[in-house]
Amino acid sequence: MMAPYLHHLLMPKLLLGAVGTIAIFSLVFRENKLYRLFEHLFLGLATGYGLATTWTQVLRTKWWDPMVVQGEWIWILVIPLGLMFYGVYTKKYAWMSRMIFGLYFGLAAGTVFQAFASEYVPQIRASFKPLFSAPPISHHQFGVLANNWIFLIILMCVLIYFLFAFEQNSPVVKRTAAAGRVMLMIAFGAIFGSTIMTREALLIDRVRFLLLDWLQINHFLH
Amino acid sequence: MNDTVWNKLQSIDPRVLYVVLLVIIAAPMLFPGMTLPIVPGQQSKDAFATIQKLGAQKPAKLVLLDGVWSASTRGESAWQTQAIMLQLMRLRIPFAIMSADPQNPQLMENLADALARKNNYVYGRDYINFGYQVAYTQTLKGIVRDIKGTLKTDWTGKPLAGFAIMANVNSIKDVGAIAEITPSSTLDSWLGLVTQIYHTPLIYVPTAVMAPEGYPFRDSGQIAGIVIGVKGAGDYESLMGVKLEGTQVSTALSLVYALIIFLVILGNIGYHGSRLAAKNASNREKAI
Amino acid sequence: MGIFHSIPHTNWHFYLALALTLVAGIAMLVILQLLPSQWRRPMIALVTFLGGLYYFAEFFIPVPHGHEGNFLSKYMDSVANIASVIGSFSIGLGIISLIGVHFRTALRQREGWGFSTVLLGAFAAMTAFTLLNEYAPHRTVVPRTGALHSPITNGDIYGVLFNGGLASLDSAMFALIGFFIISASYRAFRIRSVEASMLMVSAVIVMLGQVTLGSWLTGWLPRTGAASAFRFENMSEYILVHLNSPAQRAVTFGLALGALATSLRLWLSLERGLYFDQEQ
Amino acid sequence: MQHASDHWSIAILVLALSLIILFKIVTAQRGKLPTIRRIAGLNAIDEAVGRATEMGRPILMIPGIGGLDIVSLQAMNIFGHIGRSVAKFGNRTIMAVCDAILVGIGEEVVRDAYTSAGRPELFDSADVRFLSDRQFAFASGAAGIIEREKVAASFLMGAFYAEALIISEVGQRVGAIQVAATPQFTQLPFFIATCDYVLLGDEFYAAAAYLSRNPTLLGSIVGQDYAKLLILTIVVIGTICSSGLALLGGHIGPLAHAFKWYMDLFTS
Repeated sequence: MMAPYLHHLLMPKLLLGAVGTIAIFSLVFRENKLYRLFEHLFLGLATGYGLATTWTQVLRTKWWDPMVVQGEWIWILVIPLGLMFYGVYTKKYAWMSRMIFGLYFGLAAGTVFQAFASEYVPQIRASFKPLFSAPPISHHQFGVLANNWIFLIILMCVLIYFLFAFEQNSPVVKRTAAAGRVMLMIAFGAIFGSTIMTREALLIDRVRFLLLDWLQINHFLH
Repeated sequence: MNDTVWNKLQSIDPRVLYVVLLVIIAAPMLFPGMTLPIVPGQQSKDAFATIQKLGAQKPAKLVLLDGVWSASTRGESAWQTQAIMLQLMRLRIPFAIMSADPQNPQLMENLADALARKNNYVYGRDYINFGYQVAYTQTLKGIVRDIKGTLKTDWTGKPLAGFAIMANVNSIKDVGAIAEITPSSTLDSWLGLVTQIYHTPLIYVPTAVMAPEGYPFRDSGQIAGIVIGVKGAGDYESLMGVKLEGTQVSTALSLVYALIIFLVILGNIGYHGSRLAAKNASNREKAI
Repeated sequence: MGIFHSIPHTNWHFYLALALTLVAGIAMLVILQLLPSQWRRPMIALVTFLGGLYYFAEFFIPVPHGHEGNFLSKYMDSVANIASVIGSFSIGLGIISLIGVHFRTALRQREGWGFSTVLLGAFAAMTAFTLLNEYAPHRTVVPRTGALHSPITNGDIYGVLFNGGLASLDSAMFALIGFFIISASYRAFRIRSVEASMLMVSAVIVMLGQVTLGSWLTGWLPRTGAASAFRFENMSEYILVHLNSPAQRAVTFGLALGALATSLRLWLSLERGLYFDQEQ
Repeated sequence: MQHASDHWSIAILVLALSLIILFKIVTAQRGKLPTIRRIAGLNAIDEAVGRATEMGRPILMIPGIGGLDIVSLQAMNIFGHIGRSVAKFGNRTIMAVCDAILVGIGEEVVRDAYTSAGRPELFDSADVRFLSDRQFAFASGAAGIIEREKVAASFLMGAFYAEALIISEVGQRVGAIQVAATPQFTQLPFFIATCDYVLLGDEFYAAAAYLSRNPTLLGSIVGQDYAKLLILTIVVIGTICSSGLALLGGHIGPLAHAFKWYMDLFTS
């Protein structure tokens, strides 16, 4: 009876997962040797996986195969370019790494225009909400209009809070900005509250893994 | 002054809280019988009713379950998926699994297979798995017109045409409802590309965090119902009159929430108690 | 793909081309190094500008009628590919940084060298078996013996390392939030100021709107009519939809402009060497 | 929209906003130095750095877990300035990064900070650490550093996601003064709950300007403000138009057309 259970407990995949989970959880009580062990294991595994998948998912498919299999010889230029990164380690060649970093700064910056137009302008457009409506106004319509008013007011308060160039000393601006902060806090509270379930569900799932999948306590209970 | 009851109340050692939390979470697993009654929310009821309606018409149209979740949100998404699959099987509604995450097909298949054994559902006849779709947007655009042509094979690579379940399923017209089981914002593409065309009912099955994205569309009638997180799964089970993981986890969740609110109250009592105490102390000094 | 000239790799011209291009590339680096150093800053600025110019032009150059994009659009994927390929060469920086530190610690047996050794071992094993699982998943590592019912393959070991190790450590770490969110809310939700109270009140309402507990507390209220607004689920929905979104949108506008401004400053190198001050 | 020619009006708006910002930058560089309002969190930085020095414990900087993008670079930018005051105090800086390219940039930034403060000998490249590009592996490593180095202050600035609460709660436990700033709206609540000071929204982008008093950055902030006002104006006019349309009901006239025309300018 006991032997198969022991065998199950010691199955490498399960055992490693379970002990690892316990080790990580132990951090909430205090940093300890077991946590430290699995932290280092974790970092080692993650880096190794990252390195291997950089080859299998990026370099091999996007570089090596096109170059060697499809014969696009120009790709070899990537090597000297890639080498430039490593200038960072020497004073003499540091500027070369800055040059290649510069290229990436440029690439990162260049995409902003399209992103702004496609992501944010629609949100500007979506803020054109009617504040009035032709009578007769139904009960439902009234609610919609009221919400549109609230929408515009909150939007203004918060935007004004985020003005930096103008010292907020005129009482009106001060109050609006203060209101803006309060609105923000309400929003933050809402996000905090709505996140809890997902987070706790995950913790519950891990505890289930330990108690039911690994220890199989339910077998002992009935 | 620091060891007054007030200060104790507002500075409980976090480690104590963590132990209590673990106990509360473990309790429903140690005593599976112990479940709190569930009051299903309106959102879940709407979703449930939508599928019940499909079951009423014979032959029932295929329901498409689109899974975007991976192991990292299993704690919520798996139980939502299980609850919906169970309802479908009880109503003998055929369903297809489609995935927008490489891990997802296996996870959904495991759930489906486990339930299928108990409800004599047969793969290929009563349910099928389309597998992971890489070019997601193109796939959605494609299945609107031609499902078999777009997806070609099931997740094992067998041609769809060979499966009995696909006999009368050609375009999205032949799909009775779509359930979007997701931990991320994938709703817009379904609303934009698929459901609006033949007004296929869409059931939104998000993790609790993502639920708000659905509300505006529910009000505008573009979504038939929302099954919110693990609570939604619990609602669903109570509507079916069963008690599975969804109910168990919801129970644990209710307890955790109760704990948090209890702690918040304690903390505030302590905080204001100590302030009052301090005030009185200083007043007394003045009197002397 | 397919935008570059190609020579079948069976043809010796291919290898000649490779060699010559590589030499040319390295020569280019040498020349760059020989150039007068006062040219360096402008050169960096130029490269940065050119990097951004592609996307800028691709967006602003008009698309001829009946076309998907302008003449630059068809290179979008290639540019992204080249960028990610060159970028992935930088992984060495990360590896050198992490492995370097722990290698030294392990070598000189400094405090905690045992842990560093574990890290190095895990790194080596994971790299090896991820690749072996890619190229020879079914190759036997440990043959079948009395104790073993079946031989152990590369794939098996990879499975243990990935599922038992990486994946479960991932979700365990993720699950820590479940603990910390409790202590954080206990500490943060105090009625100290108007702001703190608002944070607390809306958080509690939204929480109660989510669980059965809340449905009990206000379940007795009517489903419809004015009073129904005070059911927790409705209050929570109202906060999330009508109070949260305008605040979030206002913040988004600010952030979008911040990103726009930062991009402009970077792209045009207006930030007088914030990152690269000490130009030698 | 993929290209400017899909909706010229929108592309022109983007250009206009860019020009406003550039114009303000140039005027500021020409010597007309603007002032900006105080940002609470940032006044705390010197206090935090000073206290860390007294305690003789290091300072931790984390530029988020994003890749090489505008947000991470902005974070590095801020750290460049904080680094300078750390170096002035002669204290130790640990930077933990989550992206290989950023290791190189981080090294540059921290080294520059020490060099420009005249203390190049204090820079140790082993203190700019790549932990992992994997979210939760990074979190575990960061938690480890915070606990073992008993950091006295930590600056969490950049793109943070779920790991935000893990890192900041551990920091709060070792009693570090924490200042956080992130564009991720959904993580701000957790920073607010755990950190001493939090920069909200685009205070993140204002930070560098505030710390450096660098004319280019200050000008940029002013430009951003005018751009915000422009957007606000557009929204207000848009609201008037849509209200007008609603009031007119189905009635079609030149006025209705004008309203529709304006609203369509921004419709993609």
